[in-house]
Amino acid sequence: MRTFRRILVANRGEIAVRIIRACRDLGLEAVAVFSDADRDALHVRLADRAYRVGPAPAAESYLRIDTLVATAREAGCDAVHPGYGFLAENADFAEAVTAAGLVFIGPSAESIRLMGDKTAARRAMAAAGVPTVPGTEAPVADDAEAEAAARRIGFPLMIKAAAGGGGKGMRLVERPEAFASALRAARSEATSAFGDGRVYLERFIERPRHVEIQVMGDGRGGAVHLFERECSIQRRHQKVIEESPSPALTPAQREAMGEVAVRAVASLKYAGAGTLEFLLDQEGRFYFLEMNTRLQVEHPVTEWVTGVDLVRAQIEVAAGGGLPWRQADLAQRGWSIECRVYAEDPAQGFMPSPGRITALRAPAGPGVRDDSGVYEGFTVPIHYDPLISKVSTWGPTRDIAIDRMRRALREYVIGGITTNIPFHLAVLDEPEFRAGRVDTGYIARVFGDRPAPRPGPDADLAAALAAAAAALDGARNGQASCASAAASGGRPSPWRLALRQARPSA
Amino acid sequence: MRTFRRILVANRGEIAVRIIRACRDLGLEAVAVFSDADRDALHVRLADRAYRVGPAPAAESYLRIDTLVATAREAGCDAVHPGYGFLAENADFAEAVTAAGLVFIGPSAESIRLMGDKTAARRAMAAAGVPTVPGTEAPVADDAEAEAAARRIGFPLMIKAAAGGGGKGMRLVERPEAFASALRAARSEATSAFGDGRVYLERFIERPRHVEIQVMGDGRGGAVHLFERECSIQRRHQKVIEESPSPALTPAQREAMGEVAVRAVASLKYAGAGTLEFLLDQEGRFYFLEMNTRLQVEHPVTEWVTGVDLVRAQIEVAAGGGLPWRQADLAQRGWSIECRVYAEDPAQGFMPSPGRITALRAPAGPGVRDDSGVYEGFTVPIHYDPLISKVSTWGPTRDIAIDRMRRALREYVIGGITTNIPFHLAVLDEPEFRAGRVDTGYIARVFGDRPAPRPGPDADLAAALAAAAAALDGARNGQASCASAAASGGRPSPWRLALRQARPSA
Amino acid sequence: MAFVVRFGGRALRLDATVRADGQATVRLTEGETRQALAFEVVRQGGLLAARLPDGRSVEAFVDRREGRVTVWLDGAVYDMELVDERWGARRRGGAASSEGPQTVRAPMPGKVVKLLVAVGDRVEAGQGVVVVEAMKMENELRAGSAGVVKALPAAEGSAVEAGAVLVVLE
Amino acid sequence: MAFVVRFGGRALRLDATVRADGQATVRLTEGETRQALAFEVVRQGGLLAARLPDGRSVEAFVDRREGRVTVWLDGAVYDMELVDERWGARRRGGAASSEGPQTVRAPMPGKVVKLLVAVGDRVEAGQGVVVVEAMKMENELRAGSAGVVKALPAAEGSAVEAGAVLVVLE
Repeated sequence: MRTFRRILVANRGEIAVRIIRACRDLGLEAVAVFSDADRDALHVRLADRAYRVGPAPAAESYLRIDTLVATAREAGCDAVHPGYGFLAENADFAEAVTAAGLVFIGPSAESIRLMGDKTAARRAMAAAGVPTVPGTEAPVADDAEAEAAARRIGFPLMIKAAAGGGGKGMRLVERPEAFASALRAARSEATSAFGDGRVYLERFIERPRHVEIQVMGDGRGGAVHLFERECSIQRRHQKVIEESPSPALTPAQREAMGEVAVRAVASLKYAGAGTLEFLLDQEGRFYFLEMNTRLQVEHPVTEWVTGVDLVRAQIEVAAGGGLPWRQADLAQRGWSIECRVYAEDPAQGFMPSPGRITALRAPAGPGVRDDSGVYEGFTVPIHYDPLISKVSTWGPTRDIAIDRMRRALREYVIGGITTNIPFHLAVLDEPEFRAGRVDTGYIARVFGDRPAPRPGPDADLAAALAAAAAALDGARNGQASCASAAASGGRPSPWRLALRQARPSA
Repeated sequence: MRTFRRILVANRGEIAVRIIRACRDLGLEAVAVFSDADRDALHVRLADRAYRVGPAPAAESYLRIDTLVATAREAGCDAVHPGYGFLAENADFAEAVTAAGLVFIGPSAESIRLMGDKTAARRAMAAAGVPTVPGTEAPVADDAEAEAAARRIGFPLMIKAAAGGGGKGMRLVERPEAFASALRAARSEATSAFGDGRVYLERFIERPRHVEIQVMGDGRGGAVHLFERECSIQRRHQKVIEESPSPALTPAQREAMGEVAVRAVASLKYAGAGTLEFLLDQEGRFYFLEMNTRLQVEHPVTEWVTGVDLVRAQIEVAAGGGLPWRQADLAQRGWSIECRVYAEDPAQGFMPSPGRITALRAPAGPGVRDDSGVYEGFTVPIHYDPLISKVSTWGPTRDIAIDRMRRALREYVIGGITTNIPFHLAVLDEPEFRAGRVDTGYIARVFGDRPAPRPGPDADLAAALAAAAAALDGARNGQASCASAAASGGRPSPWRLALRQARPSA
Repeated sequence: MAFVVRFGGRALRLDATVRADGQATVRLTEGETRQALAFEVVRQGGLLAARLPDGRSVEAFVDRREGRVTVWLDGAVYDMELVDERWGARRRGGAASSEGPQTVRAPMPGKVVKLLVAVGDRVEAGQGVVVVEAMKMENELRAGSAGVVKALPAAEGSAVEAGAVLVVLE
Repeated sequence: MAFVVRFGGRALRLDATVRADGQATVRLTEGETRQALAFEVVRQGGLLAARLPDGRSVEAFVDRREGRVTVWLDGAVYDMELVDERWGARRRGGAASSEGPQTVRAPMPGKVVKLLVAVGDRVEAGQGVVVVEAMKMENELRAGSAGVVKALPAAEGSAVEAGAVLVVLE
């Protein structure tokens, strides 16, 4: 087993902070990288060293393999942690890091490449005994083959154009009687849209849940799983709320999914942390979707219920220490939920809302964890993902974990930018969510694509407080402009601006 | 079982915040009380309602039973949580609350009274089969009785003057041969000092550990224990660092202590949370010291390792819901440690250092909990305990919990007041502490009574940063006094003050 | 210190005074209805803490940006349009007026993923017209008012700066 | 911008310039030894973040109170006496001069728990003279310099205000 001394964190924001904390826990030095937009970012401040890697656009900084590898060498690092996103699932990056004589904290370039090719990944997983969504892998040759395939796959099923996209040439078929005409319609639509009438068939999963299994492999065929996460609360395929355990799984299903995942990972001789994403249908059958060959955003819920530090384990496995646990060492305790706090405005179709954070108070106390990448005074840059923090809570039961999340989000004050915290609170209070009856269409079905804020119970009081704030600023303004500027931290008070603008028109 | 709707939190600071959070988790309204010194305190801000109870001195506010009970009634509360300190172990307060038709969240006034009388408490505990420090309860009548008692008690033992105090008339006797002359000397010294030569004898516990057992009773004879906390890191009988489990206990000792504690608590028909404090000698024998009939400051370490919410459980038991768990439901997982962050200066004999907090960044991330009672801009009042926050961490092992505490305390920025964080970091790095070889004399022995800060490795850099800070302030000052005042948040910059004062003398 | 806010179909005239000791009085007028709220208030940084006569203790964050006032209060957000009290007209920001050519602009730097309309199409107010990818997310921009698409200056796949005109309506 | 700090038996003259882009240069002079440190610096509230040429990234909190500069840096505290560079004399605060009557005062409101000396006793600098209870803790106050106890104005058990004289030495 090697001993690392210094690790380059090839990422930014909350996940860079998370990895820096794991390095500190291990007594390792953490080296941050930053673009021009992140000169004053929290991950730079918390790191032991920090190096500029380019201008604000990610393509010129956080995605520059050459610069990152050169920086890691210049800084005297032994290893590189890619986080998630950016280059985390880029096989070329893993290769370049290894070629430079450094350890890539993640799976081999081969594993990344295999799982990055979605068709090859599904084939490899199917070969390893992992269930996939039944369907024709290739386009069907003719009507007879199509009919036969349809009978084999079962209904409801989807007909999809091989050249397709945007829903054109796509048909949902609920019953066998409707198949022939739907096939004709899909082919004709595909031909006119793409000049290519070939279609393939796939089982249609109604109201599926997204349930994923966290795995960890030692690279030599040893592997364990760390149970599941339920990530069905999504908007446009973007996870918003995650939890562990899943309210949907029976112990038998959990064991079956875990076993299947471990078998597949072991057969791939996979190294490090990874996640097998599955669709779970209403009958409890599960189908492999894809494998993420990196740390997952939502890893804190797994850490809460298993007591495991996944980033520490990644580093230990990468150092050649083998898996830190046997399967029998791992157990779930209680329940954990995570809410991703984004700088975005749900009412504007979840439009990003970057800007300067003028006030910040993070939640704390029992059972609350805040993985934030920002601080008061920081400007959320326009160039990157608008995730500013992940709040996760734990409780002995799902209800208590959710109650603690409500408490934590009510404590969370983020001023100056719009966040999705009120939207999270609306979901937490919604009866179907509370009952755990969710699927990947939940947000779109229950809240629509531009959820307006719930009418609060205190509109008059809120208006009165706004008026009092204006009066306080006005009073200061009247006394002395110097004192007033000071009171709002050196920036002209927005209230005072409003008043100044009001005067000429008065 | 009753259902509470609104709870008065008869306390301030971090413990009031802790109780408010438990209320919120339960969907109950929390009513804060505040003295004039706490008008803007965090517990007032987080509560649903808040009432003034008097001027700054505790005797005129937080200790006013009449005002607190009247406030609870006026606010429409069903129950009162006393926290720790102030009136938490005042039987009259418990009686007054009950007499007003409200529920006191704690044991009966009888239990409080019994355990408040230390001699009666020891007698009751001994009767319930709890080991106490061997000794003569009453003064010994003559030399023969003394010799017989000494043989029974064993050596080393202490001879203590019955009228004593201040070490006069006190003798440590290591061996039987030395007993007779030591007895004569002690009697003579006691006679000349107090005019009363009577002495009693007590086993002397060398380098004892402070190990305590958390218990919870249902008030009807049912009780469970929640394992131990080791609190040997003390200065002048004030706990500073606590942990659970204790590094000293074997599973058999743990079980023995837990069983003894449960038996005693059950026999007293004790209701709610309590703690039996023990001395643990170097041979692993334990002796009852006293029982605290309230929530303990250091309860978070128990919550970390057991997954239990002790404040929630207190409220549930007080509501008549019985104990939320059977003994078999309770288990320890991993290790937790707590550091009490005080506004104090260890180098000045741990002198309190109240004042305005000009910068604050709390630690966060995996395995870290911060129970704070302050915020940036808050002035720590001079009237109360200088505890400003409790940082607790969890890890699968003691070493990982300690490593996380080091990381958390390095992240913790508290500006404007002096805190004991550097002292904590020195303890965490000290080899005997790391090895778990501690006793109640540890701090005095290893660090002395005025521990000077460790010389840091970066003195030149620190000085250079101070100079840069001065230059930055000076530059702002030179440009425009208005901008400069704004930059430091409206208060005149201390650097600028220094420069202004410097000029006349230049 | 008086102004008018509009939200949820209501228009509220607010008239506030705050004494030096933090005692605030706010008169709220809504049509014929008048009420007064009195409370103790203290400002700490961006946060406003208030205690009401019934003992209720609240914290609020009050933010004013682009003609709107946003009040965060106990986990709920109250978003109000700020209106000059004398003129009853929007001071600035808010929905654009319905005369002349209208534009839909990129709110931040990004990439045009998809144009949902073609030149000559008639669109309704609130109809999605273009999808822009920014900050790793796709965002559908909508027409502020009804009109006919006159021009689409940015092609699908092109990178655009903040403020770039994507759709011109008339 | 130059001044002198003293700590751990050292006296360091510091001369700093910070350019508008945050590039700082600090010259440190200690006796015959001179060195220069260059780094990038940014101030955010009370915190100072700096990046050194070797890539090292640090955060510091710099506080100046009562003639002392305290720098918190990576969990360690550096406490320095701030000395006027021209005069080499203490500007304010610090240990009192050794002439005339000395006093030991209550640092905050509290109660006198125990007097450790009697009038006429000779005490050494640093010797404990009185125990005061404040903020729920007992604190032993020490003599700033050697002398003879002239007066003990506050009796054991009495409540005292901040700044009250507890011991007079001569």
